[in-house]
Amino acid sequence: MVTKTRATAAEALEGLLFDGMTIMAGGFGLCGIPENLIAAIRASGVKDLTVVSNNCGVDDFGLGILLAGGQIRKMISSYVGENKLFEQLYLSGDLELEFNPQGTLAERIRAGGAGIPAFYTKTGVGTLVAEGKEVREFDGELYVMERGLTADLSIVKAWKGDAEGNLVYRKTARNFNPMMATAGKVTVAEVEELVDVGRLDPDHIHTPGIYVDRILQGVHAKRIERVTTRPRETEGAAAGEEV
Amino acid sequence: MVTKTRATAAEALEGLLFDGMTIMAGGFGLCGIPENLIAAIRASGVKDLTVVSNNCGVDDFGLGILLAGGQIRKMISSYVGENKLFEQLYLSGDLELEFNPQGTLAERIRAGGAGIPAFYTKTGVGTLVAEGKEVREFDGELYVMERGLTADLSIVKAWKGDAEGNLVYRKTARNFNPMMATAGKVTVAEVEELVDVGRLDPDHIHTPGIYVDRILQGVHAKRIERVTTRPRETEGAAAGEEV
Amino acid sequence: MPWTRDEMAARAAKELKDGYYVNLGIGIPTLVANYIPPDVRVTLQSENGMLGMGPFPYEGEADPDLINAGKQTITELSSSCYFSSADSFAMIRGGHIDLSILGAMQVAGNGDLANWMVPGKMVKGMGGAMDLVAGVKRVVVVMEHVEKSGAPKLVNACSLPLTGKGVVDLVITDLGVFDVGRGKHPLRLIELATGVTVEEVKAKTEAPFEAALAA
Amino acid sequence: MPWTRDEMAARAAKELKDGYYVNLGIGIPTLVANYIPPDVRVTLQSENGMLGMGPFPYEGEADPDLINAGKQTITELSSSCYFSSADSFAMIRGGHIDLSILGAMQVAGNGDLANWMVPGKMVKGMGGAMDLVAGVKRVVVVMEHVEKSGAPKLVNACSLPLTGKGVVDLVITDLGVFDVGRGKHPLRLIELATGVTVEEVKAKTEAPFEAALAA
Repeated sequence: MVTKTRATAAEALEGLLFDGMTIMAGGFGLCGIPENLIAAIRASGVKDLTVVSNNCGVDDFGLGILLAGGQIRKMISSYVGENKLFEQLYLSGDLELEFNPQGTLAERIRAGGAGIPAFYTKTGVGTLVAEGKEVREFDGELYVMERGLTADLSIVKAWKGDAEGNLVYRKTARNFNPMMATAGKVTVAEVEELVDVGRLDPDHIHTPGIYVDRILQGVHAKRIERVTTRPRETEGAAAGEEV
Repeated sequence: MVTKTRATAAEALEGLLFDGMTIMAGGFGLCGIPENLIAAIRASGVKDLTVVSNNCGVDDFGLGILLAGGQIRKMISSYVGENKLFEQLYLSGDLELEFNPQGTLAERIRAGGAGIPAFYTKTGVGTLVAEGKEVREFDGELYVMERGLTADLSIVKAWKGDAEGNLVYRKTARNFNPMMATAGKVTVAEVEELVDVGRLDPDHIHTPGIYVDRILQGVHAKRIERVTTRPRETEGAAAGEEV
Repeated sequence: MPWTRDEMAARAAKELKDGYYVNLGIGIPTLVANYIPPDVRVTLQSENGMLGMGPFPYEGEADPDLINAGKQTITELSSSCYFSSADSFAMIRGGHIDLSILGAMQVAGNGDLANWMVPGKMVKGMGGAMDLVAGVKRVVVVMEHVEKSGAPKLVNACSLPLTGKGVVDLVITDLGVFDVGRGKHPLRLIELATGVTVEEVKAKTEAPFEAALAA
Repeated sequence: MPWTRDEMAARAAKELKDGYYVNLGIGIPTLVANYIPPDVRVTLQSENGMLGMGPFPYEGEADPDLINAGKQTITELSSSCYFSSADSFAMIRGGHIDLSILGAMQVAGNGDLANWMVPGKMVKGMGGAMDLVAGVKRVVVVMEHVEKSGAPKLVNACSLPLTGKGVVDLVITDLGVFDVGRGKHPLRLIELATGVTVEEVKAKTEAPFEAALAA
């Protein structure tokens, strides 16, 4: 019978990687990124990748390690401000970059997974983002047409998952993972804990198992990009200073 | 301070109803319908309604009671086969009817709530559904353009909710409720149990409170349309006979 | 002898492959669940918002919050999950369901399907049928070969309003099995019910077809 | 005397109304959370997928799975809920957020906003800014009145690439408050920081404006 579980990230990616492919990677900043699968892609040496991800990690973690490996040809992102190597590669012409507004990126991915080839949004009308795209009036307002987006492979990270591929995310680590899971021709998920089928509440599953082709339990460093805290003595302060 | 909770369905609808308005009502068949709010709309006598709902209840329950009250001018639905009064009113010209494929209806409502005025889908290409609509080719396939759908009022039913308006649905009673909650200019929710804020797991909330303007705890008959069971002696049968 | 409803369902069950996600329509397609081979694991989708549909409940255990798309009470499995109608049809429209088995009023040799409306009669609505035939990877129709009146249902061109254009992959009737291939090749008769002849099928079929039976 | 960053944040907080759902940008807008009046209850949205954002965590209690859109660690409240990026921007694009307070590089009298890109410099990306200004019901900009170079930021027409066209409702600078009204009426100066004169503002503002100060 078909089995979705794999022992390692390398096994989970076996036979799926090829030069020039498009990969979607979940996460927002370093939060909720499939770090085990990214490391396995780094190790595979696959190259000329188009990577769809809201950000591109930091210099030595997350998708940044694929940049360092010279494996990424093009990024489709909304914000890449945290990465110095990115800047160098972009300015030297070694890296292509397509910016999408964050909500447009999220919706393009959702549309791709949902069989919607195109939709209209107000976001970006009258800006660089709308250049070369159809702009159309509905009920007196202008909207720009955006296309659905799919990938050869989606790699996502969840908190818990089961052998059916059912996934549950935790807090803001959900972010782009659920849509990306739907938009990959193949989707591989890594989870912090692989639980027995039946342990996840059926009302609580964020990503139905149908979207997940392979799943592995990983080991997660879960590095924090900007630890921001408030001192204990000023209890009740609504916003603090960065430490 | 703003309070969302109301003691009764009538109070929850106070000031919101007017003749000729459009109302979205959650539910699939009789499963997950806002029965308390429907009864209050019946009692209000509001008329000339356009009702967006996948089905139209049965003759004496669910939206069927608004038909019986002569309050519905037009239905936007995907299937209305369970209702004899519906058939009479339709054939006599007293009721307008717009059929949408179920998935197109669901997506139109989701789009309406998400600020998407139009999208493209393969569903209905080459059928009556596509007549009068833009048909367009993307990547060699034909798609029909469908419009987002909103309402003056959405009435939805959830299992549990809190004073913030956060909602959790149960099993297949979720159906159209989450999208409709997003697509009403005003949304009123009825729940089986109104729980203290903080009792719902933040990762488990299906409808964020931002979408719910008013909420009440109702009493629910939860009538079953087609009780279908299997006898205990034939354990292991995958499908049974209707009783 | 023509196949019974259960024999047709059993034949349709052979289209199921291990690991498939499947949506079964109302009527004979529902019976297919009874014939899933033991070495094949399929997950049933119900378009009202469920993956992993279980059998009907035991008497007295029906849950009003748990129904299938035919509005019958059902049960969940340990592997089940629930989602909204928008998410359900995103799954269907997005091509994530492997197989849909459904009934039909007419199928044409070009793969057109009509199964939702008879003009002049009260129309109940298409429900999710148009979305299913547009979105699911493989569409198998199970139907009686002819109407009660004797009129053929495998036709040159559908006279009834369409559910989808060029969407049918395979048709299973009580007389045999036809490879329709979404109309990309000529209609082919690929199996016959025991004792049924090609001539009998020809007499009851409006659409021209090639007999391409296994030797 | 011009307003301090905190005074600007406190002025911006007066735009908050009881029951509002609010998205706060990075920088001075983040400080607004410190000045929410006690009789006003607002819910903060973070576009990476959260409603009901709480304060920064105590030292040692940061959770890597819980960050805001500025990637800072935060906490949850008893009323919080989480959702995906698609659902978050459906909320924003669909007009469900009452107020967005954000920074700007330039605002024009016609309501145009530029805050994401300086050509020739490395561009970091627009993140969610274009979606926020396109979708949120009311957009309030909080910014220094002039650049460090002294160049005005309230301009006739934005020279920088736009984030949105005709999207700004109100601008709060260190010198005063301007009613922009999405460019549907002429730009109006409606408040002045204590000790600041209309003449001083005129000298530092490229866009023409009417003084419409309360008596």
